Amino acid sequence: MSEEEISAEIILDHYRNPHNYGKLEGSNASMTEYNPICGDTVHFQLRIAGTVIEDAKFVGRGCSVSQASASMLTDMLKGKPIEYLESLTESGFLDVLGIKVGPAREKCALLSLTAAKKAVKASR
Amino acid sequence: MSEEEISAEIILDHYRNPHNYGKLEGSNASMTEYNPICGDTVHFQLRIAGTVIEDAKFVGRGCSVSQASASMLTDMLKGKPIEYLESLTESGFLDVLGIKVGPAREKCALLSLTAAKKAVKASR
Amino acid sequence: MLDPVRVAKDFPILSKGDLTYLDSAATTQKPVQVVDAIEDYYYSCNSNVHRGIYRISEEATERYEKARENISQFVGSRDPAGTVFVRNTTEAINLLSYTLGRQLKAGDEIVLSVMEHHSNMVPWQFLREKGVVIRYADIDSEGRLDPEDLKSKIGRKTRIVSLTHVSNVLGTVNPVSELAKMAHEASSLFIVDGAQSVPHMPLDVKSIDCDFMAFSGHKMLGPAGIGVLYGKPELLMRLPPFMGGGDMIREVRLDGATWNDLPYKFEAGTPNIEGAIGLSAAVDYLRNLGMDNVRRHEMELMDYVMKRAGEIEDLTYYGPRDPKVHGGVFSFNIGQIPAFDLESELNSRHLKISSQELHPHDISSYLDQSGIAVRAGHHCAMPLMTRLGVQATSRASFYVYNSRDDADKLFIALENAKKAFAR
Amino acid sequence: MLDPVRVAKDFPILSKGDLTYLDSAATTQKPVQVVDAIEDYYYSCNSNVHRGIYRISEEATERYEKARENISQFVGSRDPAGTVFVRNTTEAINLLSYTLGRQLKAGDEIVLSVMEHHSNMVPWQFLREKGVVIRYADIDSEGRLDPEDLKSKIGRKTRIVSLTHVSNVLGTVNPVSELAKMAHEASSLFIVDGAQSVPHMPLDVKSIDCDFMAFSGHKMLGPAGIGVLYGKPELLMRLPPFMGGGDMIREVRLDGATWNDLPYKFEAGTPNIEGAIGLSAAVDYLRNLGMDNVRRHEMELMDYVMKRAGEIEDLTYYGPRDPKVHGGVFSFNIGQIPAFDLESELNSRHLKISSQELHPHDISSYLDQSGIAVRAGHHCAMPLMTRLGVQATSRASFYVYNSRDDADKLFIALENAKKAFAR
Ligand SMILES: Cc1ncc(COP(=O)(O)O)c(C=O)c1O
Ligand SMILES: Cc1ncc(COP(=O)(O)O)c(C=O)c1O
Repeated sequence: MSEEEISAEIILDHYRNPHNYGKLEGSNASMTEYNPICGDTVHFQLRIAGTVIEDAKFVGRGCSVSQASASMLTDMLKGKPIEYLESLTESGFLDVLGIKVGPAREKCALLSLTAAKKAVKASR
Repeated sequence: MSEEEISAEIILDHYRNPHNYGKLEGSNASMTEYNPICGDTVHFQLRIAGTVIEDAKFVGRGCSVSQASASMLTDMLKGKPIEYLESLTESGFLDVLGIKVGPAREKCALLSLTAAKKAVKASR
Repeated sequence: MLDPVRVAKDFPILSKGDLTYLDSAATTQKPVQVVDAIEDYYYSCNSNVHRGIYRISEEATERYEKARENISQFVGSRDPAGTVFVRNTTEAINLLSYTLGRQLKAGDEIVLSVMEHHSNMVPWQFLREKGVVIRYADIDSEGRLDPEDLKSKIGRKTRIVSLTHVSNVLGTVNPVSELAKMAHEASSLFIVDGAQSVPHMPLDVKSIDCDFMAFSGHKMLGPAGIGVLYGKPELLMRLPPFMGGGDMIREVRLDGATWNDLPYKFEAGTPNIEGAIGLSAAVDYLRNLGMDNVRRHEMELMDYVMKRAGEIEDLTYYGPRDPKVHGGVFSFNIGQIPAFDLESELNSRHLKISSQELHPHDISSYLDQSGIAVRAGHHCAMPLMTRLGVQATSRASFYVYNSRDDADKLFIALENAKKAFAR
Repeated sequence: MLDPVRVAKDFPILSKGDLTYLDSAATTQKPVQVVDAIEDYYYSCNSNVHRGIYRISEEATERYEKARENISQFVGSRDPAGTVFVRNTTEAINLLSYTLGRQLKAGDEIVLSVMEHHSNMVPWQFLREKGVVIRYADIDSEGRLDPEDLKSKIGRKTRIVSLTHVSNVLGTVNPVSELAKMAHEASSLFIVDGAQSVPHMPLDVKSIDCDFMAFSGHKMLGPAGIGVLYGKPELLMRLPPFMGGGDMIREVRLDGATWNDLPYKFEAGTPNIEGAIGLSAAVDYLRNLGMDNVRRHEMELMDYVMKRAGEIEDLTYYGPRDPKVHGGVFSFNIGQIPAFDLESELNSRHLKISSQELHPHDISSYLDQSGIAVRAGHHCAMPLMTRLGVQATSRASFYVYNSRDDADKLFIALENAKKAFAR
């Protein structure tokens, strides 16, 4: 399997069995992002203590890319300083996902990152 | 010389020495036509007696095609019944002129015919 | 009869064999005949039209005006003065909304339908600002325009009825002649969005008796950047101009201007000359196939597609079941992804999406891996998506170069997609 | 240095050798590089942009957006969001007159000049209907914008100053950076009609500091049907949309819509994708020649043309004598055909036209017989014709593929024309 194929498998795994799906108890930063073009939706929830993200969960609806990337992002953020999220760029996150998404689906892939960043900003 | 070249020579002759140029005494039907695109102008004058065109003259300003065709039209109409003018079609007149004019100059070639027809109509 | 395999040979992008193109409702591929006509223009008489007194400009003008006549005849209009070249269907309808709109006042009504493309919706919505009311006719359960509902929406205050001839999502073929009668009986203008009909069926603006019709070159084998607004000349004549500039004027003074004759009054600035010439070549190509054959081919193909679709579990498709009133557009979903509701989702214990649901984006991406191009999304018809209760659909659309083979490839890949994404 | 003879080899229509093309101010010829780029698009990835989730649509989108970036950089704009694709200069200015116009009220003033092309005049005249006042700056005896007169026309009520960068009749190169300062000091917007400058000289919208600039692809080796409205993004952002439809929306509901981001908000419907790609190839071609070289070549050519013109009796030409402020446009008359006055003509005893006068139509027709293409007429600048006291002029316009040889052919043919028409 090529790296690209491995990435695609990982995406599918996350899509089939999303990590950290559901309601986050004690969430103190959350945001819903919506792509009007396809209806894809991600509601991202964070529990922040001081400068650290203690926990992250999401719920959502949409294509495999939008949902799997949200699932992966929850994994990535747990226990990390807020700074880590803030410095995570769009292209950096796309690199982590490892799949090639065309311009039309980039927005889907970035839905969760946008939601997470906005959640932090709004909680300030 | 080809037929086309002969026609071109005739046009040039009429342009250099227009027939029936000037004021028509006793004119009872006249009209000015103007092409805004190039400014070409023909003022056509007729003296009509009953159903016959007794005399025709013009004055004008413009390119060789517009002025020569006016000159030729005065020759054609003198002594003819009004009917002759009325039944003279645009393509018929262009045939008489015998030169090929592109779409952009057709309007110039037809300026005098339009003026003559309108003059008759307006005199009724 | 039309042989799609032979037709496809005229399309270099298709004859390579690695592409199953099923997105012709978005834009069609171009045959060599069209591309060659454009190239020939560039290399033999490229120049600006209408005012040049030299050979190649006269030749360019002649080709441009012949293109107008040819396209005009193709839709049954005898007077080329009623054929205005625009960029696309969208511009044609905006031209109407701006010019007709100036004559409307608060309380006047415009009737559309819920199946309209955004291009036949947003330009009219602009007029709400001045108090114009937009009313929408509904569809029935098979995606057909509901005639009773439409009748109830047309009334004393209706000034414009603007409807699509063929829906780009449902495929529904609307009975435009009847609709024209309905509109005219109410003393309303009747406008047809022909973007999906002119390319696909024999059609005659005179027998439809529409007042205006809009269509796009790029959806009928022609280039992008060129489209047509057909209008009854006596109606076009009475409209104010849309854009100002070169060619559309007769005379300009510092304190005002007078307008040129039809159709030039509506063609400001240098037109897309090569676009018109390319579209004319496309019309020649289609006429050569025979529009009756084109329609019959698509009807037979849709018949087959709908049969095959019935064999796939969890596949829902939209639009009329009768291929006679269904164009070459096949919109579908696998499973029905329910609308997202945050509260209920947060409080449920498990994922609300079950195994059989497949998102249109995923379908489209998956099909792409097999070289099959279909569209996924709202197809510029968001209000229709809402009406159907879906967020998006997948859409496979067929044209003269598509065969049963292409349909087979689609359905085989769909079965595979279902397996690949199964949870 | 630019070698026009080598350049001409890239243009099949010119390399046949029977055409001396001197009408590039109307539209330019196309090099194989541009035509090939269009053909390559048709045969490798033709599809609709922006929404397709399949390979060729993604490829088409990428080429379309790369074209935008490329063209954007060519005029010195860093943010492609400020580059809106339109049909031509005319549409760009109409877009502005419709959208900016909505924010104007009775008594507001727009300042133009008497040398404007109809495209930068008629769209603004539309606004007189709502009480907007149009003021025109005059020119001096050499056809230069009169700075004092312009200053006197700009005042407290000026909202928009819209001027051509280079006159398509006089060739005058206007000092647009200074004009921008003048307009901005009066808190007015400044718009540049770049139709005759973008193709012919190095240029930077940032250093000009114009708010908007309009230009056409077909005048810079690109296809017709594609043009650009450049705008400062922060200004474009605040404008209402122009046309409604697909692509320009974010969300559509039955009762209204919200707009997409820049530049898409202004690109309704399927754009001229191949047009943008062709224009981008034209920009590559010009960049490769070097815009400094293009300008220098034209300057040298004009210097030569004006010298040769001085040798021909009865030839009058228009515009600045200094080639540094004179673009590649050479407008002239042979003799001065006086205005027609019916009364005096009827009462005179002889023809008022003397031997040396030659009508532009006759010049153009005669030159055509030698394969030389020049334009004759008002060049879409009727008010300028009135200002110059002529009904029409002949115009020879030069570009990258024209050499001194072409100029020589022109002047030899003109001498012959004078003999042929002599009375
Ligand atoms: C100065 C100027 N402005 C505007 C235009 C109009 O350009 P287009 O016909 O491409 O819209 C032209 C070209 O004729 C021009 O020379
Ligand atoms: C029914 C219908 N109307 C209008 C349009 C808009 O066409 P264009 O994008 O060419 O303006 C389309 C195509 O997308 C369509 O399918």
